Amino acid sequence: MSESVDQGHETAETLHGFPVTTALGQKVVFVDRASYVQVLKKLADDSFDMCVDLTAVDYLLMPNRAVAAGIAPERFELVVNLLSMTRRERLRVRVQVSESDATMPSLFDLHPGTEAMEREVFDMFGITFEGHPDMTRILMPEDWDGHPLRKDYEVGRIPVQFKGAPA
Amino acid sequence: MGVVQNVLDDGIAGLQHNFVTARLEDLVKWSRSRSSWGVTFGLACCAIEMMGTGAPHYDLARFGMEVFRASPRQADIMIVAGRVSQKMAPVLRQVYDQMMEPKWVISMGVCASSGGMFNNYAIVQGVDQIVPVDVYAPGCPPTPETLIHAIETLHQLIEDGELMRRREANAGGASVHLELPTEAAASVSVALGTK
Amino acid sequence: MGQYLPIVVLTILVILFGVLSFVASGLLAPRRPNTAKEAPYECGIVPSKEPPERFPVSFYVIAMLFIMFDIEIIFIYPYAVDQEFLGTYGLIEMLAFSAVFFVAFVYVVARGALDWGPLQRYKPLHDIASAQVPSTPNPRTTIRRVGHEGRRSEEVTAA
Amino acid sequence: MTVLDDPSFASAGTDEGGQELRSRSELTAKELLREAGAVLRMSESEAAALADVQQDIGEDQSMIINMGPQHPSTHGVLRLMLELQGETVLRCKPIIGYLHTGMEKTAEQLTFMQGGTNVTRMDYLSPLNNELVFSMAVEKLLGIDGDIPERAVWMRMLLSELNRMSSHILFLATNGMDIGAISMMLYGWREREEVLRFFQKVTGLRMNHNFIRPGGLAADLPPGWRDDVLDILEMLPERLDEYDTLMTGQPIWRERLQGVGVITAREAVALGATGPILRSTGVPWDLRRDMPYLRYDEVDFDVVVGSYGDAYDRYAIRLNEVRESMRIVYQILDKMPKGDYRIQDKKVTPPPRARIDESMEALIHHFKIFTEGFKVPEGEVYVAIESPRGEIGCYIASDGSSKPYRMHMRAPSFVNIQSMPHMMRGSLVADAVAVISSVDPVLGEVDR
Repeated sequence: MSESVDQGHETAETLHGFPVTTALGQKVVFVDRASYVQVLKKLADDSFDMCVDLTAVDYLLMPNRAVAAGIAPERFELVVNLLSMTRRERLRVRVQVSESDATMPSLFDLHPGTEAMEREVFDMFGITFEGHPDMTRILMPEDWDGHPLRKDYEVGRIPVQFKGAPA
Repeated sequence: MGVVQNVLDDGIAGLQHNFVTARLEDLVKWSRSRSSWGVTFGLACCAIEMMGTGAPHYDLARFGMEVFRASPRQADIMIVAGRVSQKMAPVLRQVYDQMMEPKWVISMGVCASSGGMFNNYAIVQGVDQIVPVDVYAPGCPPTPETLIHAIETLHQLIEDGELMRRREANAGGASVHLELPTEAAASVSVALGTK
Repeated sequence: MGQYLPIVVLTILVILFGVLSFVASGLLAPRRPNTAKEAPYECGIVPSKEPPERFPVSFYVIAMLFIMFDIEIIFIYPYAVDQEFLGTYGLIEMLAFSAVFFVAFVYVVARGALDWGPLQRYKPLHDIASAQVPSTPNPRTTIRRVGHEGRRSEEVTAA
Repeated sequence: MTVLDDPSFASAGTDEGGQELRSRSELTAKELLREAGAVLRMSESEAAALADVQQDIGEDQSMIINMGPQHPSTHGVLRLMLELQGETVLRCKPIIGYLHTGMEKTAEQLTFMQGGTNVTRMDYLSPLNNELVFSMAVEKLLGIDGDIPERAVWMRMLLSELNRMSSHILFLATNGMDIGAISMMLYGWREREEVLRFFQKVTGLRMNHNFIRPGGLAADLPPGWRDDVLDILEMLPERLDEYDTLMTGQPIWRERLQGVGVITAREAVALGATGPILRSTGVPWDLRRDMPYLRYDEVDFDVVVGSYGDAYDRYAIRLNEVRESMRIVYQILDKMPKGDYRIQDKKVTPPPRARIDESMEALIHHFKIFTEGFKVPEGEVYVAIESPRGEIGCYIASDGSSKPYRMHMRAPSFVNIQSMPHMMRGSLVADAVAVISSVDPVLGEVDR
């Protein structure tokens, strides 16, 4: 399951064959897109059965961020928070999603709770999920164009009229 | 002839203002301002303060707003309590249109009045772009006292407003645009019930 | 003739009041129709398609029952006014009259037209609960079960 | 031509096309089973058991109506599209987004110091819990979560528990009113005013306090706060017994709530529901006990658990959680240490107001912190605490500047709402209202 492979000076721990880092005391595993659902299925059988949160981050303005060794940082990143109630432990799964084909397999069959979260990620970032039963917008009106939480989508601020207000 | 036609078209507002109809006008205005019911349009945090105002401690029933009617058909005042999102704007307009005349709108809280602290793509920057607003209640959320002050201002507005000589201009309800006086000095003299 | 005068005056007043209030509200109300006001109120949403006219039969049964018992009460009123004049004969007559309705009521209840009550389901709560979380990490907190008041005994399936 | 005089503005805008419930004829059998079965991965046997809600009724037998955004019993602007056959709910689809405020986008424009004002408006029934989870996440990023002064930690626990009590009391009020005990609304608000008055005295505001900030609290407790809390704690017990006699003891109340909105533990875990919904199914999972934060491991309290997973259990859980919170607050009163209410680390805490007049550096330091904000090292963190509605989590990814690069709040109501269709399947419309009320969603944190 999680073997410690001695790589150079620090032991790079891997989980199901994917590099694991600890961010501020929290275990984070970097999974690639292909085996995303299988790894989560293995994790679910291994007591990480509650998918607490699924969200995405647009790293357009932060290309060279701290990523585990051997992972090519892409523009989008899917962040899945898993919780194991028996072991009282949390695990964060980070998956790189390239900008060109922003599609991911859906987790709906494994964790039905992620149906709404995936719709929100689609609504806010434009990442579509194959196999999702109802891939439509959830927060924005149906005829809204653009995905608001992307970094290239401006805030939509109406300039305030008082003197010297920031533009 | 003229008067009968006016009454048929505009109801009581069709009559000309003269000494005969003056007393009738006062009676109608008094009854409208003393028993105006609000339509429940609670959106966000201001809705909790609106419910708090309706609750026993601040008790809106003292001002005739005994109950918040859910259906717009039986309501007179629409208190827009909370931030109005882009998706909610057409619904707000639909409920406002479905309210019966005479109807008034109180924009409760800075989010409803001007978009408040959320100056972004999702919030309509001010409800007066959608519905004609009569009184703006500042605050985030306005304490129940501020809301009662706004409601009393509106009641005073109803009592002073003209009923008989309504201008043809505003086809909508009796939507008289009026903001709370900004400078603190000229505080609105709210005559509670006395003429 | 004299004794009927109050009734006549009363009926005239009643009719007058009814017609007057009906006509006055029709006349004096400002008429400013717009499409939204005519549309049915659907919680703020503009209805896209017409609601179907067909309604399940259970509403109809309830309406019929109401009318039936309403009429029964209307007949009991004159009996109540002249109760001592009619004596036991009137009482028996009234009881027979009510018995006829009661038979209909028993039939309807037996056929189950009235048990609309909340659909209560008791799902098998196999004890995933205790298997899930091992002994408490914090000895100071205990687990307290609530919600047992008034539970019918056979539904207690959880551990 | 503003919208004022454009009559077609409303009609064009309110239908949400793809997001709405599609009528029966447009669905394939598999989709219909999924929507009627409401989401869950079911074994064939359970799917067959589902036959009690017959699938083959004709198109005109059922009616799709809106329990729409402006509805007295949807606790805000939740829109439920229900497919009804007479009074029985066949399918239900929650449509949300009517209060979407773009808070996560706004959070990326505000510095960490200002973040609290934005976050506190998400769950407006327990604003202090939002601020607490945001502040704890920022402190963990800064690496100072270990050395927050004792008094600040205990004050945070006190305010969080009092906020849990005021939120649960409001639940009891609205739950009573939704089921028909209108007077419950009056009693509930009468108690809640006491707690709000205490908050106004401590934080200056009745709601949206922005009082718990990264690094500690905005101010110290006012003198005489101890007997204010004691007044609340003495007044509440007999009021809660009053609720017991008004509600728990009544057969009508039990008849309306028992067996309604049932969810099993496996379904709750699969749907990700947390808080009173998860505990009502018998799973004793409470973050304050299982993954303790602040000083919850030094305080003894009970985790209240139900065993049937229905609306009555959730009501009983929340009513008893108010009693547990009172027990915790009593222990906090004894253990409240002296000391400063905010970390003295210069980087995070602005200098006290008095010193600004004397020294120039303090003024510059004060100016820099409040305008530009403090820098947070690069990294990402996810912190979760137990809010009255379930696990509220704050995920922050920071890029080393003074503004969060991405701030996402895991809202418990957002996930709990997705379990509503499952609870409502096959029940009556009146039970649908009871289910919405027992889930107790707050639309501010659902739509963010």
